[in-house]
Amino acid sequence: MSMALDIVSLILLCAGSFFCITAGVGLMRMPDFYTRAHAASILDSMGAGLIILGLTLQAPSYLVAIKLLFTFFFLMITGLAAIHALAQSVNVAGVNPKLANIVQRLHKNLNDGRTRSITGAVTDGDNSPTDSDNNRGDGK
Amino acid sequence: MIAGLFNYWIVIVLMMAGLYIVMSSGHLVKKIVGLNIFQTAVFILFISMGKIAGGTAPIIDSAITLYSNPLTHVLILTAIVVGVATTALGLAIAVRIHEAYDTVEEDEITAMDAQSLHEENTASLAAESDK
Amino acid sequence: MIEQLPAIQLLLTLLAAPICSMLRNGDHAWRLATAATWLSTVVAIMLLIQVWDGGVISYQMGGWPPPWGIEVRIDELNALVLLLVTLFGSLVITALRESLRGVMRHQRQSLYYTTFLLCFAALIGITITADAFNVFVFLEVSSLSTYALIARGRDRRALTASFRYLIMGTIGATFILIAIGFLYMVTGTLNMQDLSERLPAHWDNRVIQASLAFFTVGIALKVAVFPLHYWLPNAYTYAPKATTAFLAATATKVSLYVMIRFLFDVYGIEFAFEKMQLSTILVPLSIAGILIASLVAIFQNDAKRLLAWSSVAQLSYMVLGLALLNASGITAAISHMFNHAMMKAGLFLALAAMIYRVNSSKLHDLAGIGRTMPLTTGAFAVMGVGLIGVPMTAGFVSKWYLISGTLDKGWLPLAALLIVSSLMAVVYIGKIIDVAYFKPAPPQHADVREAPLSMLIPCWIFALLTIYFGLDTRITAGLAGRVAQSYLGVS
Amino acid sequence: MEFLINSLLLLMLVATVFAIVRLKRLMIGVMLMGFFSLLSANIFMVLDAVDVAFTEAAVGAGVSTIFFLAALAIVGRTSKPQNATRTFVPLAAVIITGALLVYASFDMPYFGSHDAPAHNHVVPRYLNDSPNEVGPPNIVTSVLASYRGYDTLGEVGVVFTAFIGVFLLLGAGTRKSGVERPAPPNVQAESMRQKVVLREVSDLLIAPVLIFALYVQWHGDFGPGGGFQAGVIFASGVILYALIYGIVPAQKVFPPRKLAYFPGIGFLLYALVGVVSMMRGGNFLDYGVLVHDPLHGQHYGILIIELGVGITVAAVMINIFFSLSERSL
Repeated sequence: MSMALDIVSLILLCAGSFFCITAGVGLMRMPDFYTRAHAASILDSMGAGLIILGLTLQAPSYLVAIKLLFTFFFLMITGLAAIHALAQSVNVAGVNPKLANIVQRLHKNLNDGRTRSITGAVTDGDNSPTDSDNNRGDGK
Repeated sequence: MIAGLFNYWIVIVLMMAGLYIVMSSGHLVKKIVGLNIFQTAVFILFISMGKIAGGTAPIIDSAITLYSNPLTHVLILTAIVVGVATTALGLAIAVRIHEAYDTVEEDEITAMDAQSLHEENTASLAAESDK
Repeated sequence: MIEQLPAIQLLLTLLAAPICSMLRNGDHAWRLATAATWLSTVVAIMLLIQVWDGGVISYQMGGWPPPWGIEVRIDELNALVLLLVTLFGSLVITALRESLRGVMRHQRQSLYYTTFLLCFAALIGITITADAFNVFVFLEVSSLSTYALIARGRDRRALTASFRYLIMGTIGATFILIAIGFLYMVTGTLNMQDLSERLPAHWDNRVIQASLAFFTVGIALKVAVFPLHYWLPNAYTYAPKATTAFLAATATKVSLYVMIRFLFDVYGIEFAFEKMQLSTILVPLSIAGILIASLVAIFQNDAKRLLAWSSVAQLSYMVLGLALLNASGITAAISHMFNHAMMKAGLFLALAAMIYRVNSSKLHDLAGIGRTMPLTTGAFAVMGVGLIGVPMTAGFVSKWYLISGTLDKGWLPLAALLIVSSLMAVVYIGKIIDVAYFKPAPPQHADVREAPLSMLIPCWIFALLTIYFGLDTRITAGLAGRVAQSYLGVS
Repeated sequence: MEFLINSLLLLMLVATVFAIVRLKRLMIGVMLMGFFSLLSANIFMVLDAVDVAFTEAAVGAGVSTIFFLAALAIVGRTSKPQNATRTFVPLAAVIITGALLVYASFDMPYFGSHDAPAHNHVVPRYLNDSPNEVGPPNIVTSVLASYRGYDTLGEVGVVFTAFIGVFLLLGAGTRKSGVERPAPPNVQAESMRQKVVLREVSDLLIAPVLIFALYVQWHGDFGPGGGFQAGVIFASGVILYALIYGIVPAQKVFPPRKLAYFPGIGFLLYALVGVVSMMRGGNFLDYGVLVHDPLHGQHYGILIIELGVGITVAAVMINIFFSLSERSL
């Protein structure tokens, strides 16, 4: 039994650590704010979450396990809500997602049936919030 | 020796960096940030001196025999609260300064103060010469 | 009852403060504040009588014996400081009512009195405690309330002065905290008595030496010893008028007391002055402070700022007295601490009464005020003469001891310098007196009346005390002399 | 292992501080300062100072960061580049002071050593006798509230003074109605939409936060916690509500006029325990005389003073937040 628990928690811990590293790499390498925020949210949800779950299986007593589960629960809520709020306010402030622009431009290109370079489109468009709203809508 | 004093040396670096921010920064709020860092570094100094290798948190448990020093913890609890009180008051004064001067850059404020002092002096010189 | 006096001394004002903050009516708040402070003065006198013959009162907070609990300890030195804080503080608070009326709304007034009470209580707390860390806690209470008091000044420069003081004061307090931490690191105790017993074994420990350095710098910031006096002139100039009187009388003096207590009692004279040679730093600094600050004072055209610079010079006298390290010098420092608190509080209060009427502290606005407000100006002149150090006034006593202290050391040039600095005091005080009596009043001040009685009476009490303590020196120089003897006799 | 974690955290602190020194953008500087506090809370945790870690996390990383942000909303987020004369003198002063400290450090007892004087003079009595003399298993609580209860009274005094000072300078409850600056319409619409998620989450969180504050308040005898931490956590629950729903609804729940009484009430509660013990023949703050059994007396005394601390701290923090954020409306 304890052997099985150890193995499960080992897997969880390793997976959690893997996600942490992934998130770190993502934070460094992603091109714009939104994708970086996505990477950071992986750190909160998958990274820390899996590690806490792994630790819960190793807890010496029920009290500690329950405390850890509480931590897991609140971390899930607060971390992701914080990332969401951050992304929303950045969006309200009028920052365009770079990738959304590319996708939108690709759509346009396909519809127009003409070929244009993708890189030229990235800086295109003004920064008004409504515009970014449209962009996002199209991007989906 | 390096292992024994490493903590203290890092704390010294932190303390001095905080003090440097206080003294070098011209922005009043950033000065308070520096003050906070300086104080927090001093807290780490105190807590470091209270640590006993292999000790645990000073909460009595029959299974444990070695506890870290509770007295430094008590002192620093007090000091943390003192720190936040100072921060709050400092920020309140900074906000009032912003309302009165419309800036929180120390250089600009000093210039404005020097200006008004100069005006007062010329005014009193004029008053002297009137008589 | 009598054995609870040390706690009552603190509690009177400490308990009055939160109650005062809940009062909506400023007049009620004033009544509560004056009652609490005057009762506190009575307690201080009772304590002084108890320790008059060299007795020591020890009181264990929470009933825990030192060094485990916090001890409150009252001997001759801090009984004198207690009298200083309570008596002069009460006089200023009594006079405060008129100067706040009409300036502040009622609720603000009660908050203002609350801040006063907190500062008052904290200064008492610093004075009576025998625990090094407790000094830091109450030092912060008094500092925070002082920042708030200064920032309420009418000029916007009060805000910058207060902010600057907050930054420097907090750095100073944190330095003191570091020093206390080092003391604890090496000795394992925080009680002053215990510290002084355990320290001699560690004199060669660099941590203790660094602790002394940090403490000296930290407390020098609070006392405003010469190169670290930067915050004081503006803070005193732009603080609300009567507040300056309170701060000048109490805050720096209590810091000076902490300096004496730590350097002489905790670190010990032999360590601080003989091993670490603190005098070689303090003497030149205080001489520079006396001369430069007096010189700057002469060229001021704002009476409040002039008196503030004079305070820097006078504080340097006290530090010089301490650094001389002989009986006369220490006597001079301690008695001047008391005398200067009295005279400066009175001067600032008289000035506050003048500002109350003419609405300015500029010298040219005070022209002719000796005729329109003769009684206030009379009190001002008496205390100004005291500050110069004319015989038959309190200022003379302490200067006399200071000069004989330098002569005991054989430092003739220094004695000459002190006389020169007294002449400078003649010049700057004379400047105000000259304007007040010999310049015609500007036409817009023709209808200026005498200050209200509630300000005038405290002013004259200060003036009469200046003369009284110039004639009867049992409480000031007598007590200070005994303290000095006990410090030098032991070492 | 502890040493390794500790050193790693310390190095992270150094990196953070240098980032703050170099930054011009204050907003980020303040966020990094919060991060600095959180990291140092971790260090306190590693160094066994659980109560301190708790307080630092709640006070340093939580409430004071919020105060900073509220102030920055008023004074602006960027600082001007400083001129060169400002860097040299401070640098010299800092290097001299640092050199003095390093010089002193060679005589310090080594980190973690058992025979350091700090652990062997006063502290043994706390560790050995406090369960029989005072009671609570958490020695930090018994030293804080009983052996050095007078210090803690002074500490509550500091908080109370800060409240009075901020109140005197900024005022509270003096906001005129209808001066709220209207946001541009599209931003407003967007922020309403954005708040849906935040509202749901905060609705879910506020109740547990307040309950947790009460738990910390009453559990301080047995584990880390006590009046300070509880007060700050309670205040942060209220501040969270004010941040999400706006300050006006929050002030409907906690009217500033009434709230302004509470710091004084908590402070009085603390001091009056001391007065009662004086009336019953003991010294000031000697809880042992409160009831017949000294140990019970200590227990009641600590509970009441911790309550006083909690009330004062919570009320002061909420008040200061209201005062600061009202100014930015």
